[in-house]
Amino acid sequence: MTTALLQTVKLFCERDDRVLIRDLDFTLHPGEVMQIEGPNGSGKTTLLRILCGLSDDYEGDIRWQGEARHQVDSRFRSDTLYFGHLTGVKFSLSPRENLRWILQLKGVSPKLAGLDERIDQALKSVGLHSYEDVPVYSLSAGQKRRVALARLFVEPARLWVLDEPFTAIDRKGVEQLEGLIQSHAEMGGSVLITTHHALELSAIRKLQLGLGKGTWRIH
Amino acid sequence: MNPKRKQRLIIVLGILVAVGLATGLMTFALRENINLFFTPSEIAEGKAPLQRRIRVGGLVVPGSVKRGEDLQVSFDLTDNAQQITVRYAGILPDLFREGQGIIAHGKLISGTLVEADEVLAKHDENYVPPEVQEAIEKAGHPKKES
Amino acid sequence: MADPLVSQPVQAEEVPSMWSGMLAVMKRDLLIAFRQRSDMVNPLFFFIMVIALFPLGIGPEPSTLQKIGPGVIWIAALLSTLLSVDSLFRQDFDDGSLELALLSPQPLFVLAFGKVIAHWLVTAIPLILVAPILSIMLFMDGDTVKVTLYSLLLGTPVLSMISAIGAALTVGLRKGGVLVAVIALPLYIPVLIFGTSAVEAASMTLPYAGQLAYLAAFLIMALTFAPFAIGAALRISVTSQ
Amino acid sequence: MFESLKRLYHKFGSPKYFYDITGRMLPWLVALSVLLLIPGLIYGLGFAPPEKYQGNSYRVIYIHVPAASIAMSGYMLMAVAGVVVLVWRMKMAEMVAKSVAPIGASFAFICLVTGSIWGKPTWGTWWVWDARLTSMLILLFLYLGVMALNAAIENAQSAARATAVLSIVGAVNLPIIKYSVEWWNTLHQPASIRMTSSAIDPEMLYTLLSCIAGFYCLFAVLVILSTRCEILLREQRSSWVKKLVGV
Repeated sequence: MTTALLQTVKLFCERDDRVLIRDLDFTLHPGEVMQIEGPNGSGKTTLLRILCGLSDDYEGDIRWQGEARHQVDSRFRSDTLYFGHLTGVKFSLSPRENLRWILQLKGVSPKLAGLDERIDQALKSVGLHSYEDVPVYSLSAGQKRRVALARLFVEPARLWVLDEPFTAIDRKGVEQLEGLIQSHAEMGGSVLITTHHALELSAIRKLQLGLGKGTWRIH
Repeated sequence: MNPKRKQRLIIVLGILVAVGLATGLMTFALRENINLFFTPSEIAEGKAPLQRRIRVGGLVVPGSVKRGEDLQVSFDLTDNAQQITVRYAGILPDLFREGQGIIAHGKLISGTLVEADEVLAKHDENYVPPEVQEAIEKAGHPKKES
Repeated sequence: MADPLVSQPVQAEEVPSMWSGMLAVMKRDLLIAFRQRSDMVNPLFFFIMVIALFPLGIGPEPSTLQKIGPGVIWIAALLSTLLSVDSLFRQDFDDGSLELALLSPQPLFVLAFGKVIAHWLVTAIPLILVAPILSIMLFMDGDTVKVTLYSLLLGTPVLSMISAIGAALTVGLRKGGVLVAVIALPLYIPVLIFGTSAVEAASMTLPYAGQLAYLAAFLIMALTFAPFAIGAALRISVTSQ
Repeated sequence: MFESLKRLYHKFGSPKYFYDITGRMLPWLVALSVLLLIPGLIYGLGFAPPEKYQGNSYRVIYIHVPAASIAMSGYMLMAVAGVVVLVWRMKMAEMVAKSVAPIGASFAFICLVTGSIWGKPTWGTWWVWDARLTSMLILLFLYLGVMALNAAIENAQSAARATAVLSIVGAVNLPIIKYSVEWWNTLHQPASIRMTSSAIDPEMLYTLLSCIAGFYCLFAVLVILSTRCEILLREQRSSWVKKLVGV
């Protein structure tokens, strides 16, 4: 029995006088992938933002490895990767500079041996080979998205929180990303993901959010 | 020591040092005469700049108020050590009277002659404005009890 | 070589040093500023133009200009800080890097501090460098020019810090610009008073160390406490959208 | 002692309790402010002895001084409520802080207007850039900034948190602003506003004290009324409010 990575206890959230989530109890163990589903407006993004700490408009408890999350905040954050609608990619910087900065923010020392090679390798993995040094604004929308996705290859985090990661990604990219999620889970990482895409993963649980009454179902 | 706690300690120490430094600078600054307030003694000693808007504070010397034409008025100011003359054209405040502590704003024309463009009096007889009081004490005279 | 399609995270430090976090933000912002030079140049032009307008509006008599010079330079510096600060967090907010900063293990005030310092270097330093020339154009002389420089050097970081609080509070709002001014301007007053007064004192060949000491004290206090307020404000703005 | 304080704190943190208890306090407070204010003002404006030098113009003091004092303490109250909002996330403090801002600003405005009415006969001008007047003006600006920020943010909770940060920053700066302005222009003497017991006639003093206390009660009444409105608005879907308004 492994300890739960992330756990919610009686999570309650309302937005603009509308209950989005009522009494949500779920546990995410290492190695698990949880897909959050629901119609538009059911609060998928809100739930992800609450879970990764971008919103504190909720009631109830969130636990990280058995401890209250707000008490181990900095540990939680160094072990979580959030990939949202906004990617945080700076258009006037190159992909390499962007990744370097995001990693530094995460606490990776800029002097780490072989850091640049690892970044280049990650960029190569997302198909940005030979684009490492051009400014991001000259890339296509899909490529811009891929700069951010390259984080998944190098950023140290056990929990991935991915909000619609497949937006603007071509089919080959989607397959690759699925493989990446699968291998992350196999190595003991956990993933929370929202997508309208039918994921073809071996072990996946689904959290279905209802619209309007805060209902939910895990299967 | 665990690194998290060490960081916190550094922050707290940093704040303490900063507050100390700021206090030090403040105390230094408070000792400087930065508001261009001069006493009659200082003016007599030639410490005040000529032709600049300065502040002068003191007590109006009884019997020294001379009124001229067109609201022209001149009077002497003292800190009980030295006297200077203030010239002013305009309506004096209601509370202006001889023996009163006042603050005049104006330029030092020459030696001990101040051309004021503003004269302000205090409101209450028992009260001497702190600057005036300080000036009088500086000149070696304790506050007069009325 | 390992399979390139598998995540191979690099090693992060367990407790990342705040210093390197701040430097990382600073370096990035400086790099961006040098690539988008208009952010840097516009406040400077604004500063120069505002000052150049005064002789046109008031008249070119040297004695008048000399008298209002310190005030004019300071108010122009204040307005140009206000003008440039609106974009300080807005870009980061719009592209999501503020979210990343919030989720980083680094405390937010450290990152905010780095950002404000970079912003000051980029917008205020050029302004301070041209201030002596402008003050000569306003017929100020000798010591006055020097003290103008000192007072701006001590005062503008305080202005940056204060306006950053306003910018952080309004970053999520559509009409941030004017609101920042309404919020920040009253808080500028002490800096304005002591800044102009230092220059005025110097122009009268009076001691000005006192005023500069006050400015230095404000600077230290602002550097110490404003980052916490900026961090808290950013957190509120980001988490409440 | 600590436990009972904590209990009291939690009680006041509940909007329903606040609504109930202030509902019961309100008539008393209204009565108290009428009892203090009406005689105080009538006596002060009509019957108290004229001042030796200023004649009757000093009578403005009976409005001016209370207004100044309330404007200042109102801001402090707002900042303290801001701390409670940020540290303990208390909803009641959010509502109180929001209600205080416009009321405090009004008192600051009254203070400025009466000050200038007083300034005309005493100094010969409606407005002087005097330290006290200027710092009261800046206080009004600070209030306006807080109100503008509050109005600009739609979500009530984040508006409350943002204004909390701003009012705390303002409160920290207020002494610095006040000091620097005072240093900048020491035109008039503090004596005109600060009343030391020796400098003021007991008859005037008691009238003034009655006015101050009365205006404070009035301030409390206004804040409570406005907060109660805010409670009803924010809690409109809770069962107790529905029952109260009979839906």
